[in-house]
Amino acid sequence: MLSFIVFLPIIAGLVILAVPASQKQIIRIVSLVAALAQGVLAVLIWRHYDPTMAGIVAAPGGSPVGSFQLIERIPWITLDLGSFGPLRIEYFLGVDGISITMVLLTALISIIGVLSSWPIQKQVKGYFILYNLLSTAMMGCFVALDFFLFYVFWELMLLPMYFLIGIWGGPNREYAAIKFFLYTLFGSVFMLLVMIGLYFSVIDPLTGSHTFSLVAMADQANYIKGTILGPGSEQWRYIAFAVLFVGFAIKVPMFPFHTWLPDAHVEAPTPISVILAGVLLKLGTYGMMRINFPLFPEVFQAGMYVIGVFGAINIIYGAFCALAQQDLKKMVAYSSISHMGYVLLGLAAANSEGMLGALYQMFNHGTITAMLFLLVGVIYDRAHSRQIDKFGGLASYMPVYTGVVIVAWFASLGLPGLSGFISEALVFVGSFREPITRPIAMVSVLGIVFGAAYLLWSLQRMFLGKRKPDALYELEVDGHGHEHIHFHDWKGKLDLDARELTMLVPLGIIVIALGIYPMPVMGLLTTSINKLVQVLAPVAMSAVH
Amino acid sequence: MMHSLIQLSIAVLLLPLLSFVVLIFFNRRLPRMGDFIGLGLVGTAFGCALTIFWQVVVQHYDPAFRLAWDFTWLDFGNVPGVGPLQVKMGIVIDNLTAIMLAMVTLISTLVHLYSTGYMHGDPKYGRFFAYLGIFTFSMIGIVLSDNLFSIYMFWELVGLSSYLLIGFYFYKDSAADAQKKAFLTNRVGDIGMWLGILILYSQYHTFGYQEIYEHIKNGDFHMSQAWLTAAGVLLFMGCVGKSAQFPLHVWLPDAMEGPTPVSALIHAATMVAAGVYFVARIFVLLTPEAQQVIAFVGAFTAFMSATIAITQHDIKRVLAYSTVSQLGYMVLGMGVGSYSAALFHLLTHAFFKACLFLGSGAIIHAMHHEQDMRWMGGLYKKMPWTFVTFSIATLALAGLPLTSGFLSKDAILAGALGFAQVEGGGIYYLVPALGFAAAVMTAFYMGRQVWLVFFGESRTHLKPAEDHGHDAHAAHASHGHDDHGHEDHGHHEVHEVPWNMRFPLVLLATLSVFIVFSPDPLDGGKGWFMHLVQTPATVVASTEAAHEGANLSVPEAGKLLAEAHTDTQHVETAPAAHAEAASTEGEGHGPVYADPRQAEIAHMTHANHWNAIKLSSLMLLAGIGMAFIVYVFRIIDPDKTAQNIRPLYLYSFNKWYWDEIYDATIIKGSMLISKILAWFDANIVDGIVNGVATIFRKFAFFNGGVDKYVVDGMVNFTAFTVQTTGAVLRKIQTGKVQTYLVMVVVAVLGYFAFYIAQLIK
Amino acid sequence: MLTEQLLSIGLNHFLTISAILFGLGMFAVMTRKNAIVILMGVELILNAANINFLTFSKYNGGMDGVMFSLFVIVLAAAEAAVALAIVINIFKTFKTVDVSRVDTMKE
Amino acid sequence: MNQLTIPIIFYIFAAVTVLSAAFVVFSKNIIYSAFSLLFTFFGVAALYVFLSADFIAVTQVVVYVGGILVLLLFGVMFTNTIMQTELKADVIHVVPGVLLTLLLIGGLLFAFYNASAAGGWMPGMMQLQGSVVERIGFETMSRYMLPFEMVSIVLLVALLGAAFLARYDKAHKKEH
Repeated sequence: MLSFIVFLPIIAGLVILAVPASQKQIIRIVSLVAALAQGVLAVLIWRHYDPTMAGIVAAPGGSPVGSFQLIERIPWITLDLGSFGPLRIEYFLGVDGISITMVLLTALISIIGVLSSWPIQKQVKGYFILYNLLSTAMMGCFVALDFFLFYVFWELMLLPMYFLIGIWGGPNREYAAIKFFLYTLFGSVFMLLVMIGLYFSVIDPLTGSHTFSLVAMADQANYIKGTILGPGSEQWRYIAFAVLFVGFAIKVPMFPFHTWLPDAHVEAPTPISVILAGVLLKLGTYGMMRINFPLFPEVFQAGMYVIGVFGAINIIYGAFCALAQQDLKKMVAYSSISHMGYVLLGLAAANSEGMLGALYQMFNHGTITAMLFLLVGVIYDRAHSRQIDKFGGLASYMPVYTGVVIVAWFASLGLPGLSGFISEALVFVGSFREPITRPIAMVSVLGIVFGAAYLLWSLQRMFLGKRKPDALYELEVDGHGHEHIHFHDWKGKLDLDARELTMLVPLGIIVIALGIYPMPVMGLLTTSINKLVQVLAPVAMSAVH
Repeated sequence: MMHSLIQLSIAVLLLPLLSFVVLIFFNRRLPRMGDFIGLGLVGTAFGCALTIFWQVVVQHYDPAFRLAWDFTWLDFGNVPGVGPLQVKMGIVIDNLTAIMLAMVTLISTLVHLYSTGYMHGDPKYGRFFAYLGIFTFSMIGIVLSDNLFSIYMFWELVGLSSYLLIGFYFYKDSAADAQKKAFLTNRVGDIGMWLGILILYSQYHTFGYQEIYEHIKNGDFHMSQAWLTAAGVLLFMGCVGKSAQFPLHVWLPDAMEGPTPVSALIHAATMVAAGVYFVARIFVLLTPEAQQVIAFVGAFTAFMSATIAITQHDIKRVLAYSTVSQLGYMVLGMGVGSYSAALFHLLTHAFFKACLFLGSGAIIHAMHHEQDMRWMGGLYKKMPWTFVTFSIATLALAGLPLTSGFLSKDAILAGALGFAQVEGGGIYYLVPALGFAAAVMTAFYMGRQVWLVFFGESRTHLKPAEDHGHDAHAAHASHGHDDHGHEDHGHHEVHEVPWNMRFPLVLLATLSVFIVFSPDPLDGGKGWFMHLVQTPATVVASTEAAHEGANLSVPEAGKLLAEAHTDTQHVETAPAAHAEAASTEGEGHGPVYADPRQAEIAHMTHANHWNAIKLSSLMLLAGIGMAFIVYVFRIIDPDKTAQNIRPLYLYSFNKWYWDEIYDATIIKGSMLISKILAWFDANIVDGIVNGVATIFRKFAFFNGGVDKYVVDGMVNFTAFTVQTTGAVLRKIQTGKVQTYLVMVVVAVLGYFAFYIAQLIK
Repeated sequence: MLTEQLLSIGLNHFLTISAILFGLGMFAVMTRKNAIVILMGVELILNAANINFLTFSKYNGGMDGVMFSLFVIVLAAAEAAVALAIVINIFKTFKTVDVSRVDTMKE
Repeated sequence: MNQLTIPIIFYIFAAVTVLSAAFVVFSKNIIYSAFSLLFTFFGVAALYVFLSADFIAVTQVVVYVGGILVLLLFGVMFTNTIMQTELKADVIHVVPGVLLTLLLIGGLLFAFYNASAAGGWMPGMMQLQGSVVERIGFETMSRYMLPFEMVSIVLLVALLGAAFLARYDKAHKKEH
């Protein structure tokens, strides 16, 4: 089941390979069918999922069965390395609470991404092949339970992303693509080192040999004393944690590693921005929850405060930077930085409310930011510009668009009744509850105001008031005294067309529905999150033993 | 099985939401843009609310009535360290809820009805009703909430609806500015409220009022008392934002950019009062220190906005500042512990202020969207209905005996006097002093308004021609116009408004008369409201210091009281005796309070009842008399006086310059910080990144680029050194194999030399 | 004493000749501009090396030096062939065998 | 044979070798250098005989004189038009070259003699005597089997490569 959902897009990619490049429509439809099938599978997995099983660590006895679900585990690469013993890499997939939400999100965003890729005309075949590759890699990352497999998917993601930005991007695309590539590569190189270190420090209790299994790694009992990352070499564990954290933090992106994000977003085409903000950023925090924190719980305990401070910096710094932006897409990009700060803050709290808020925020940020970028894409398609000051008064002429913008904007600023609010609120509840992170939470609430400030200000400048004198659209008054506008070389419908509505309305419905009653998603998480919180509290755990 | 009242209240909650959903999507496809749907659904909600009111208030008539229902909204599972944890949402119905429900739905229904006339012909007519629907929904949500979390949610939702309605004429820049300002200012208050909620949650893992109060009562608040005070003050910040208290009052006058029915519904009667309602909900956990803060904030707000209201020209702005001032009274009432009086004032104020706003809307409508009082006058003949209702409401606002406003305002001021005495006089007398000062001014500016609008000659023709433009007023105070595009000002026939706008006025004016609330025109305490809504016993123990302070102050306060007012027979010294006295006081005057300070205040409040009546009547007469002197008898020329005290006049006219101060500090400051940080981001953070990248690149092309790069970048000395080195190095690279060979031989010889040196050694 | 030394032809004699040959070869390689003379210098150097191999081989009694000198000769032949081919190519390209003018490596 | 005979013959050949080598190096005329090299090779071959390496001496004569030298001469003929000034090969770095060469020779000799004086060169138990042809045969087919095969391949490759490099290049010609 999981293999299907992971490799469906690649199969679609192979099919596309066989389609002649001139048959653009067929290529698009094949991709769409694959994405939809992925969506159906995701829903099946969701229905199939038993929320009472915790995941995160193995069931008592060391086996992942009974803790994770939909497990697929077969040996993949087995090499005899002589004195090092056999090298075992497994093809090991499975889901638990923290991954199933991400699987759902990825499937959803993939469909949206295909739809929003429809207008792309340049080298359609290559584009969709890369797109499908990216889709597979993302999905793979979220279901892989073998560190090596995770790493393979993680690296696999880089390549299509690089080309998708570098070929189909904006005017400064090479710079952005290279920057993205180098940044993430920088992060993953260190990850590789830590991964190997972990391999030699951990023994799977079931097989008795070294393993890359994240499930085995998450249990501190499986670490061998005297190994490089085992008990007794604390300084190495600290270093490994820090290095791994930086690797994931780049992806989040966390201040001061965030500068690739605005560039990448500004240059990337709309669907890629949607994927980037909707799914890829979550990989950073997902990695932290799945790998970084449970593998080094005692270091995490020591570093909570620092992580929280970085979260707060992200929140406030991102909001301030967003306030100063002139480019709408850049503003949204900085808002992503700000919102991912909430995730970090929630993780730093290390209690159920905070972690739950963080994970829920990951899901909500995925849907909300996807909406934001789609909406930015809509106006960019029409005006070929995203300068906030070059519009004004659009609400009078594009009422549907404005309506959707208001939903998305208010969801982003955390209005109750929309999903973003609940996750932000939970993050604050969690981080305030812990005495360690309480001061940070008290500072971070300022982010609520500044978040509202930049969003409302941009809303006002673009949509409210009157047409600016140097606006990018023409105003005409017809014989009846009605005002009409048109953009210079836009032939399509002025307001949102059917395709755009097809993308935006489901997202909007999800945002509203999960804002009113979050349990359909949140119910999947609670058991796993509670387990994770337990795993992350080694002091309490040792007291129990 | 749910209680039928709960079912009804859910219906009250959801009917306006249904109205919103239907209207926002289908208003263009419905006949009359669906106004009948909005009116019908909200009217039905009013019917349900009235049923609840009937059952709870009339049939039960029990101060302790309380009905609650909740459901699990979020389930966190078995949380480590806490155990099973759920977030519940629920509804609580008590007397206050029932009254508020009836009030909110009544005014909402009336405003719907009124809007069918007022907003007629607006291109976004249908959407207006949709927005009213979502507002009503969220307001009812606030009223019904049984926990802090859901009240916070609805709190923000009313913020949204306020945002949407203020910016209903979003194509005007002033409206767009005002809506943003309103939302952001409220958010600042909400931060505080949210932090307060977090403090309480972090202690008890619950948001429910009742659970929290139980916990506090049992004394298991694990942080210091200062945190509890902080929680109270922070929660109060939510009220500061929503009820437009100083220092977050700046948004409310600007919010008058919205259509006038909206001003009546949201920015006068209901939403802004939600702050006071919220303080009432958290009243029991306020520590004495927190109460003092609240009292001072309220008193200062009441006074400050009254001074501003005196000089404003815009009819709605005067009313807006009077609203702020009256909200200040309510907050003051909460602060001094006169819980029921503050809520009473909330209720009476809602009716007469809604009446005033709707009346001003009628005037504006009739005057073809003229809002400046300087160009009105002489309307009483042309608009008799409006004149009569407006006058009744004005008298109620000013606090004339026989009106509802008198009852409630008097109760608050009595509480303020009692509070000052209990707290030990001195600075605490500032609270009632400011309150009475505001009362004088209220009477004065309302008298001024009525005179300017309804009496004298019509001054329409006096209006300078250049003021006809839309943005001409921006120079002094950006007046909002409820215009529908290009109306022409001025010289049209002024006529009375149609019935659908007149009916609400009449009904609301009727509700501003004393008899509705109390049989005794001088004592609200004898009315049903004060019986049903009684000040609850605080759950916070008075701190020892406050207790002692109260003990010390009582004799002095008593003496003072005895000297000044001989008809006060209760001069006691021991708090316990006060409590007894209070309990034996007779019918309807409050329960027994275990907390000595609260008992003291309750007692003193009652004791000061007559003082307050006397004083406030005096103030009223002074205010109205002054208005008559200035505007009717023209003994003092207002313009000349304004010239004589020009700095004061300007200070008041420019609203104490709060907008300018905030603009110069907070807004400019934030923008500056954001620019600096953006620069920092683009140049420093990214600069470092790019710098590292550059270094790597330069490294890679070392052969080709190093000397050039270094020469360019370094100062002269370094440049020289590098140049020399570069020159030497360049000589080495001749491209001739033989030269390289010579180098090799030299190196070999060097080795020999080393070898020989070793041997010699 | 000196006569005695000179008469018994020993290790040092051969080494001296080898050193001189090596020096001469080196000199040719370093100073001459003509590529073919440089090649000749290289041959001299190889011969000097061979003399050393054989000398030490003889006085040590092993066969290793002999074998190596054999290989050196073979490789010298190969080297000469390739080097000459290169020289001819250089000549075709630059119309000269003056190595001092063949300095494209400088760029 | 007289005890003096062998040293005298040795010195004669040594002188021939060194002098002709010097002539090779210092002669301005390449043709003279080439012919002088012939004598150097012969001299070295003679010295090999003194070192009991008769087979090597023969190989030296066959390979160097018969192969390499002829090759060099061909090279000279190909690249220089005879009797032109081009034949006069110029020199560069003369002064540093002489200096370095003297220093190099001095250094080498110092090293040799120093080692010798310090008793560094210990003659082996059994010096090579008589012909080594047979032993070369054994060694080639046993211990040095692999190098031998490799060398032959190297030689083949080198020859092929040389032929390829030096061949008449039509494409190259066309360009000019």
